[in-house]
Amino acid sequence: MKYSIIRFPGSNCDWDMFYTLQDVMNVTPVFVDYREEELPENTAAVFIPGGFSYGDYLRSGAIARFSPIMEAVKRFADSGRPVVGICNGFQVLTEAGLLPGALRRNDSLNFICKPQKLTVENSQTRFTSRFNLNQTVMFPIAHGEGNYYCDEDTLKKLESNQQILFRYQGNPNGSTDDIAGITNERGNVLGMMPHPERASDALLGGADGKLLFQSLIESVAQNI
Amino acid sequence: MYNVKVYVTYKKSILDPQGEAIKTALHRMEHQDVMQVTVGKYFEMQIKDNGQNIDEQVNKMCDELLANVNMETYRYEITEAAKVEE
Amino acid sequence: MYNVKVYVTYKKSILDPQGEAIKTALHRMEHQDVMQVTVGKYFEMQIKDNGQNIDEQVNKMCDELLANVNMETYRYEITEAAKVEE
Amino acid sequence: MMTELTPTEIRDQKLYLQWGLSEDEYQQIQNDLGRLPNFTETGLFAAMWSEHCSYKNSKPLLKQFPTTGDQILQGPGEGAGIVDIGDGQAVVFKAESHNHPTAVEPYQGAATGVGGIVRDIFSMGARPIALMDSLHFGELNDAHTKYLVDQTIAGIGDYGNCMGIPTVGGETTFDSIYQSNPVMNAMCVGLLDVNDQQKGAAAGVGNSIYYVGAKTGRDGIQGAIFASTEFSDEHETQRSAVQVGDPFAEKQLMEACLELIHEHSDILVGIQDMGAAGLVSSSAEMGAKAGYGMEINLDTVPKRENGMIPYELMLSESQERMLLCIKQGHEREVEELFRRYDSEAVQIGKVTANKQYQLFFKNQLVADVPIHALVDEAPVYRQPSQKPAHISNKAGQWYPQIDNLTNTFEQILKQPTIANKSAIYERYDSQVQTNTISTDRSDAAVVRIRGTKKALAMTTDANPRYLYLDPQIGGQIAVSEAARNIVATGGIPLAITDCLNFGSPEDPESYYELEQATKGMAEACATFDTPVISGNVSLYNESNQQPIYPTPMVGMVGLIENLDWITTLDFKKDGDLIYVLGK
Ligand SMILES: Nc1ncnc2c1ncn2[C@@H]1O[C@H](COP(=O)(O)OP(=O)(O)O)[C@@H](O)[C@H]1O
Repeated sequence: MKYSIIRFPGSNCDWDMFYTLQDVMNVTPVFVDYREEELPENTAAVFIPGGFSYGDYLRSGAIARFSPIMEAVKRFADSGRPVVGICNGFQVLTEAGLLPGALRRNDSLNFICKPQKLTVENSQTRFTSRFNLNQTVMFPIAHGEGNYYCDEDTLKKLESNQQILFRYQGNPNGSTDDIAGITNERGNVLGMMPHPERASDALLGGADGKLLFQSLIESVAQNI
Repeated sequence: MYNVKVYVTYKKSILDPQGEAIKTALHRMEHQDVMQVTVGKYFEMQIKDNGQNIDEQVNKMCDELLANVNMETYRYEITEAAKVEE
Repeated sequence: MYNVKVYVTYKKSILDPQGEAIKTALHRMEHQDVMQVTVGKYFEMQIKDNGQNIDEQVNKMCDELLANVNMETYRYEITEAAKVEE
Repeated sequence: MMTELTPTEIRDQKLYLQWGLSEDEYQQIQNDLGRLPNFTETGLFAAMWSEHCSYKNSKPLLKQFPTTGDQILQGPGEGAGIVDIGDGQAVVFKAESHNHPTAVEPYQGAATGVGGIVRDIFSMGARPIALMDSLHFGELNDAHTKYLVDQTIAGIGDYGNCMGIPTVGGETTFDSIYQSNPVMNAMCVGLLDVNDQQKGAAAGVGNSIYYVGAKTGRDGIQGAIFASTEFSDEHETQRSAVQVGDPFAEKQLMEACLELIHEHSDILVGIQDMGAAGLVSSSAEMGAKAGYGMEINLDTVPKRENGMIPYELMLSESQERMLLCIKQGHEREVEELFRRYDSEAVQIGKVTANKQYQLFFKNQLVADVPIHALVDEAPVYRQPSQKPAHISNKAGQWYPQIDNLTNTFEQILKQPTIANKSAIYERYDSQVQTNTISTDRSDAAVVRIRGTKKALAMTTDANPRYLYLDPQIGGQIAVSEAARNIVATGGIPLAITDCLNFGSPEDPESYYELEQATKGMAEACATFDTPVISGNVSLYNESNQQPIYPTPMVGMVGLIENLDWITTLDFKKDGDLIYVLGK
C-alpha cells in the first residue's frame, strides 16, 4: 500500500510528510505531481501537505484546486477512502469543496508559528482512535490564513455529526468555535491547520502527532 | 476587447479584521471621523471578445476563482474598449 | 456623511506576481481570452462630515496609509450620503 | 523612451559624475577602451566600479581577514563560502544587507533581501536549510519605526515562509541612531553534497549563456538615471524603482536549479545569481572568472516592460533571475527542465574567445569592452582615516548609578532591545523542513543534519554600541560573542560571514571605524580559527551627515558533532550549582 503525497508548485511540507511517513511510521510514501490525472494504484490514503501552493496568491489553496490531480483526489474521497489536508492542504480541501467552510487571515493579521495546545474532541474516528477524548496534545501551527469560518448552519452540522476533531486551547487565530481540524460528513476527509508531521519526533520537541498517523495506518490495515 | 473591473468583499456578516486594523490606524492618525472601513480585492482584467456572453464568463470566473462564495461577495463592471487601454 | 471608495493598484512598472498567477489560473480554466489581470486593493469607508475638505482628507489617508506611493497609485470616488448606507 | 546622450555629450555634460564615476575613473575607462565610452558602456562601468560591486573602498581592509583553513573549501569570491563538515557534506553560508531598500519600502525591501541571499546559496549547489536576520531600528516609541518593524518582519517572514526555509533566529536592537537608516541583514545557510559544488564561471568557447527566471523590468535601476534623463511618453509618477519580490517564482526557480545541478551537472558549466547590477555583473563576472569573453543579444532577454534600452536591461535589479552557462548542444534539455517548473530559460548569448564583453541590441553592437577592465580593474582606494573625537573624549562618558538592583533589573528587561522577541520570531516559520531542534533554548539556533548524528549551530551577533566606543575591541567582541554562543550550544565554531554596515568611507572618522572594526574582527577570527568565508559591505549608512553606529554583523556557524552534546540554557533543577567562567 502507498501513501500518496500531492505536490503542488509551492508545496513545501512535502518532504516533512514524506520523512515522517517513511522514517517514523515505516510506511511507503510516494509523491504525486499535481499534473497527474490518476493516483498511483494501491493508494491507501492521500495527503495534501502544507506550503504555499501557487504562492497562496489570491487566497490560500484557491488556485491549486484547479490542478488535474484534484479530480482524482475527489474520486478517491467519494469512494470513502482517507484524504488528509494539513495547513495549506486544509485550505485546498475547503476551496475544492471537499470540506465545508473557509480559512481567512488570522485575526491578528500576522503569520503565527508556535507550539499550540489542542483538545481532542472526537477519538472515535479513523484519524484519532489512538487519542483519548479530551486529551490535550501539542502540535505546532504555522500559518497566516488559518482562521476557520463557517456559517451557523454548517457549524451546527459539524457539531451534531461530531466532525470537529481538534479545537485550539487559547484560540490563536480567531477561528470560529476554536476549530482546528474537521472532517467531512462521511468522516473520511480530514483538514487541520496544525502540523502533526512536525510533532512526530521527540528531538524536535514532541511526538503527539504520531498518534494521528498511527490511527490512520491502523484503520487502513483493518480495511484490507 | 472588454475592460472588466471586479470588486470582491467579505459578506456583511463576516468580521473584517483588516478593515478594523486600518480604521484604528486612521484614528491614530487623527482621522477620527472615519466610521467604517471595509477592505476588499480589486481586479482589472482585459478580455478579448470571443463571441460568447461576457457577463456569463465573468460570473463564472468570480464564482470559481476570484471570490470564495462561502465568505465573499462580488460585483463587477464591464466596459467595451475598442483596443487595449494604455 | 460621505461614502468613499478607494482603489489602489501597482504602478505600471511594478511586478504584479498575483496578477500573473491569476491570469495563468484563468487560462487553465479555459478562459484563454483573458489578456491581462491586475490585482489591487479596494477600500470602502464611511466618513463623518467634519466641515473640512473631504478631498484633502482622503488624499492624506491614501498618501500616508492606504497606498505606498513608492510603488502604488490610487484613485477614489466620494459620494455624499444623507445617512449611513445599509 | 529614454534618450541616450552621445559619447561626446557624456564627456561634455559630465554625466559620468552623476553616475558616481570620478574624473580619474572616467579617464581610466577611456584608456582601457582607447576611445570615449558610449552611454551603455558608461553605465556598465559606473555599475561595476561602484562600491557595491567592486568594493573599491573596502577591499584593502577586507584583505586583513583570514580566509583559509583546513575546513574551508571555498572562501570569499563566489556566491557564498563553503565549509567541510565531513562525510562528503559541506555547509554553505553568506549574509547580505538590504538597508536602503528596507528604509524606502520595508516589506519589499526586506523580502527581496531574503530572496537575494537565498539565490546566493542555491547557486552554489546547496539546498538552503535556514535563514537568520539581524535588525537594527530606531526607538519603538516612534510611529514610523513601528511601521518599519512590522513591515520588515512581515517581508522577511513571508518570503522565507513561502520558500519553505525556516527562519531560525536573529537579533533585533533599537536605538535612535537607526531612526532614518535601519539595518536589515539576512543570512542564509545551506547544505551541500561536496560533489555538487558549483562555480559562477562561464568557460568554453561556444557554450550557451542562459537567462532563467523572472522577466526583466525597470526595477531598482539607480535613481541617478531617473534624475538625469528625460522620459517623453510616460508620466514620471508612473515609474518606480522599487523591487517587488515573488517568493513563489523563486521557489520554482530554486527547485529547477537544484534539479539541474544535482541531476544534470554534466551539462552545467557555471551558475550565478543576478543580484546587484543584475545582468551585467553576473555575466561579466562569470566570463572574467573563467578567462573568456562573452556576447549577449539583448533582444532575447525576457522583458516585462516595453521600450527598455540596453542600459536598463543591463542594470535592472529585477528579482528571481539567474544566469547559467550550459554546454553547447544541450539547450533543449535546459529549456525543457525549466518549463516543468513554470520557469523560463532563454538563451541570450555565448562564451567567446576574445575576452571582450559585447552586447548586441537590434542588430547593433552597443557595447564592446575588455571584460577584465569591467570586472577586475576597478580602482582601489585607501581613504584617509581619523580617530573620531568621541573616542578620545572620556569626559562625555556615563557611569550608571544603581540604587535599587531590582528596579534596575526590571528596567533593563523592559528595554525593547533586551525584552523577549517572540513577537518577532513567532511570525517566522522556524520549523519547516522538520530539522529545527531549537530556536531559543540555546544561545545559538540548532538545526540537525538529517541522516547523521550531527547538527549545525548558528548565530548572528553585533553589538554596535561597543563598536562605537571602541571599534577594534568592539569588532573582537562581536566575533567572540558569536563564538561563545556556538560553544555554549555544544558546537565547534567553523567560520563566519559578515555584513559591514558603516557610514561613508569618504568620511575619515567613519573610515577609521571600518578600518579598526575589521582589524578587531580579523584578530578574533584568527584566534578562534573561524575564517571569513563570505560577506557583504554596506557603506554610506547615514542621514543628515549622521552615520549609524559601526554595525558589523557577524554570522557564525558551528558544528555539533553529536546530537547528545547539544546544551541548553535553562536551569534544570533545584540545588544545581551555578558557576561563572572567565574573568
Ligand atoms: N530578528 C529576529 N529574527 C529571528 N529571531 C530573533 C530576532 N531577534 C531575536 N530573535 C530571537 O530571539 C531570541 C532572543 O534573542 P536576543 O534577545 O538577542 O537574545 P540573546 O542575547 O540570547 O541572543 C533568540 O532566540 C533570537 O534568535
